[in-house]
Amino acid sequence: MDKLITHSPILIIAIPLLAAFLTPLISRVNQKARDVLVITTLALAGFLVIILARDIYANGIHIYTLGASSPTLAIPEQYMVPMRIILEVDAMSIFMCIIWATVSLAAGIYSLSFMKEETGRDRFYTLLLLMVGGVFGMMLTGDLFNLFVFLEISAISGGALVAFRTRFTDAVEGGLKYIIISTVGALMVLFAIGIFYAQYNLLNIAALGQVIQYTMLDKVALAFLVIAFAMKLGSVPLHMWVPDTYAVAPANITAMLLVSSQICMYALFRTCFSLYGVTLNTATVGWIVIILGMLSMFVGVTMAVLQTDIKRLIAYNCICESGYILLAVGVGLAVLGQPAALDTYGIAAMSGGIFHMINHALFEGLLFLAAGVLFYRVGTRNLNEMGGLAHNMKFTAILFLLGALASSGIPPFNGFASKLLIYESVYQFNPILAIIGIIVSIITLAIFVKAFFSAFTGQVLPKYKDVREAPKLMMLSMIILSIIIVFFGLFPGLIVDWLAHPAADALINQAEYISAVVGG
Amino acid sequence: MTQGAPFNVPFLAVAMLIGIAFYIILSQRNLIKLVMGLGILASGVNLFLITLGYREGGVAPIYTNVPIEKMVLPVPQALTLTSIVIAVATLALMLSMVVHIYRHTGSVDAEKSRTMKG
Amino acid sequence: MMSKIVRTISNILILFIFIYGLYIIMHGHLTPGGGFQGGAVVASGVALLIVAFGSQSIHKSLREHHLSILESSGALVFIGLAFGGIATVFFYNFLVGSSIFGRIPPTGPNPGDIWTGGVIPFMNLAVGLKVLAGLSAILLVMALASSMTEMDE
Amino acid sequence: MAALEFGLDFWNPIVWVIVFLVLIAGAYLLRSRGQKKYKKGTAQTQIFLSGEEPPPVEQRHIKAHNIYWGFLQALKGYYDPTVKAHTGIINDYMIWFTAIVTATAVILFIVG
Repeated sequence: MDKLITHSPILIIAIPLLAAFLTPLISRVNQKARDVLVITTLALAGFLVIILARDIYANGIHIYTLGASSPTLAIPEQYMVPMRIILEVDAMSIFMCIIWATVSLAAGIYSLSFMKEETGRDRFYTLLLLMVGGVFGMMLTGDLFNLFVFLEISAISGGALVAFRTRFTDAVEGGLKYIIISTVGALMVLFAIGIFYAQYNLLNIAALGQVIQYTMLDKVALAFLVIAFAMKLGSVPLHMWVPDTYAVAPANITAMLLVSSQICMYALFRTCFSLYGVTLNTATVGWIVIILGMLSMFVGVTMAVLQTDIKRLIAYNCICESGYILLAVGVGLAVLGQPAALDTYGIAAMSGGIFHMINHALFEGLLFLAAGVLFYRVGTRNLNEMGGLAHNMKFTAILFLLGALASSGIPPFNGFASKLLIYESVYQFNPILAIIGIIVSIITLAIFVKAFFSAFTGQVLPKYKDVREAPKLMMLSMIILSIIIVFFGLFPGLIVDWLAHPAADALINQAEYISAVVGG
Repeated sequence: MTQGAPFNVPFLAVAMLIGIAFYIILSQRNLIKLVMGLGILASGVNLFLITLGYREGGVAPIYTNVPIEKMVLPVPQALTLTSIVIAVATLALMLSMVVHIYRHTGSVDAEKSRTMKG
Repeated sequence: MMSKIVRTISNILILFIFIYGLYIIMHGHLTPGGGFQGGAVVASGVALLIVAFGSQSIHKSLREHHLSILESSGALVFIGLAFGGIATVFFYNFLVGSSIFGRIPPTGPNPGDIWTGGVIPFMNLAVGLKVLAGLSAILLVMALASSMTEMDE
Repeated sequence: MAALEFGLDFWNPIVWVIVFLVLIAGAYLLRSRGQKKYKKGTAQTQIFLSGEEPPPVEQRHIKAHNIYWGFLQALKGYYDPTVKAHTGIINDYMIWFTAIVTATAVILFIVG
């Protein structure tokens, strides 16, 4: 068991990758076995995440050096700095892993039924598992170049998955847009990594964080990193690919892409907090993040009002919700240098934002999955053509409503708890930001009233007389997500204390992150 | 790294490549040209990385023909190689998507072939 | 399908290209090169064949799904070798000191001892397999796709 | 365990759920006191539109693009340029990216 915990960081990455290349071979033998393999792999990754999480919350940061003679030997004997690829797992990384494990398991179960009629499913599952491995890698790595590699792995597999149903023109277009913006963003990240390497001859985040100076070149690198990650997480005004991509991808892939965007948010926070830390002018960078967040909230929700494509509408709402996270963590970043302010509201804002991250992934994932059910049964994403579907799809309607209410911040669901935490703490930083946040939340409710009204309510339209309820596996994956949503809504204090607060602490505590690798 | 005119030439080339690439990406509506621009951007970044590996007086890290003290650290080479591999994969994926777009819409123009906006 | 001269020359040339690619793959731990470079050289040989003989006739003997099996097995071997070291650490070079590729390389100028490197030659081989299969599949599929559109119009 | 605390304030969903359930029970009590003596399937349960025939189902349902028409109309000055900015052309996305990177770098240089 100890051995398993020691090796679990790499196993979480390597097992999905191994399974990814096993699927094409196995699906030649038996299709059923392939499906079982995919779900087992996802469940196994989730299990490893849980045992690693227990260890990390008990014993602190966990490092794993690839190829060394011992996993914790970060710096080889004759060297002064870490040379090998190091995986560094702290409470923040494992928090992201929990999100990803949950959503990818739900999406995997969903795709068993959703992708049934597609051809070339062995390639679909290969790409899906590659994406799972790539995103896990991004969360667990402690090395900047490795971050770039895993970013590209998840981008390539994600782009291919978006365009998987090549018979739809818009799917290919969405995939192309996704892959182009990912490539440009990733190359800019690589350029910034080159700048770091030129100055410090280091690639490890912790070792770089120890020596970073915030010179002129570091500022250029910071601009590239922050904006490249902001583009990949879909923050306004770099958000325009989000609705194009999310709307056309298969619904399960959209739920996964949503989390893979959040990983870029994680990478952004990692850059700002663990890499630069207090060396940068926290007020400036904090306000840049806050402004990106405010713009995302406002433009995202107002653009969602006029959408008539259900998945585009939810995609714009995603932009809006990620704005909340940027706002909350930006407030934490802006007061990073002031311990008094950090104690009174900074940490609370950050735990609110981080709590909102998991809520965001869960309820938006649920909404996308429910919208996917509509597409699967009705054959359109256009809200103008829908109506009265709740008569035949009662459970889908209830689950969609649950996701919508959670997203709009209606008590007692989880969205309310995290948004309340954000409002309460941001209000002490700047009251106007909190008030705008509340207004945006109200408009969020309005857009979901529109979506729910036009899709589900009213008398059943004659052409949808024979529409049936969602298939069982799709229903199962949606129910998994909704149970977690309700649980988080009823016990928010538990989640904040157990998961969100340690993650916020881990981000703020740069010294601990550095000393885990460099020592001393 | 010594500050002399010849040593800055690669960096000038990097700046030119990235500049050309961004010009193409920003101005060319033809999707094939856009993908070419991305290829040039990747080459520019790769050239930047490989230039960082240069150390005056160092020898290429090939194990069979060097006295060991003079070897440069092969990290930038490894990075460049990885990034080339990734660039190959992305370019192939993008080109195949462009082929599909051309099949569907009969155009490789970013404006004419788009189906979504707003 | 190109002229007879081209086809004959490429028939001769292809052997040299393949041998050179395999040489680069197998000497990856000694000289510049390795799995990716060698695989790319071999795939360029496949590209020569596609140009000379046309994608349709190549497709008769070289199918994508065979290539995809080859590619998956290359990746599996690579990850399997990485897993082989898990008794100590993932990616640990467990063959060093053993009788297979286990010698310690000599320092200083020397002609190169191929029996060194531990798992690295095997990993090069696996990567080479994956890259040659993957790149050939990409080239083949793209050539087929473009020749099909020509036939449609 | 369930409660979130912020200084003096707190939020306890369990209390909220209990209050909500009590209110639901009250509403149900009120509803159960209502009139039960109507006949299903007759004119008593049909739509009444000044004696006219109601329109077919398709026309009765308000389409999605008509919802919030007033809101969109009132904010036309904001919506027209915003929608125009979402061109759907990948080059424009890249122009935004370049512009924002430049702006951020300039801000970081000037402010620090």
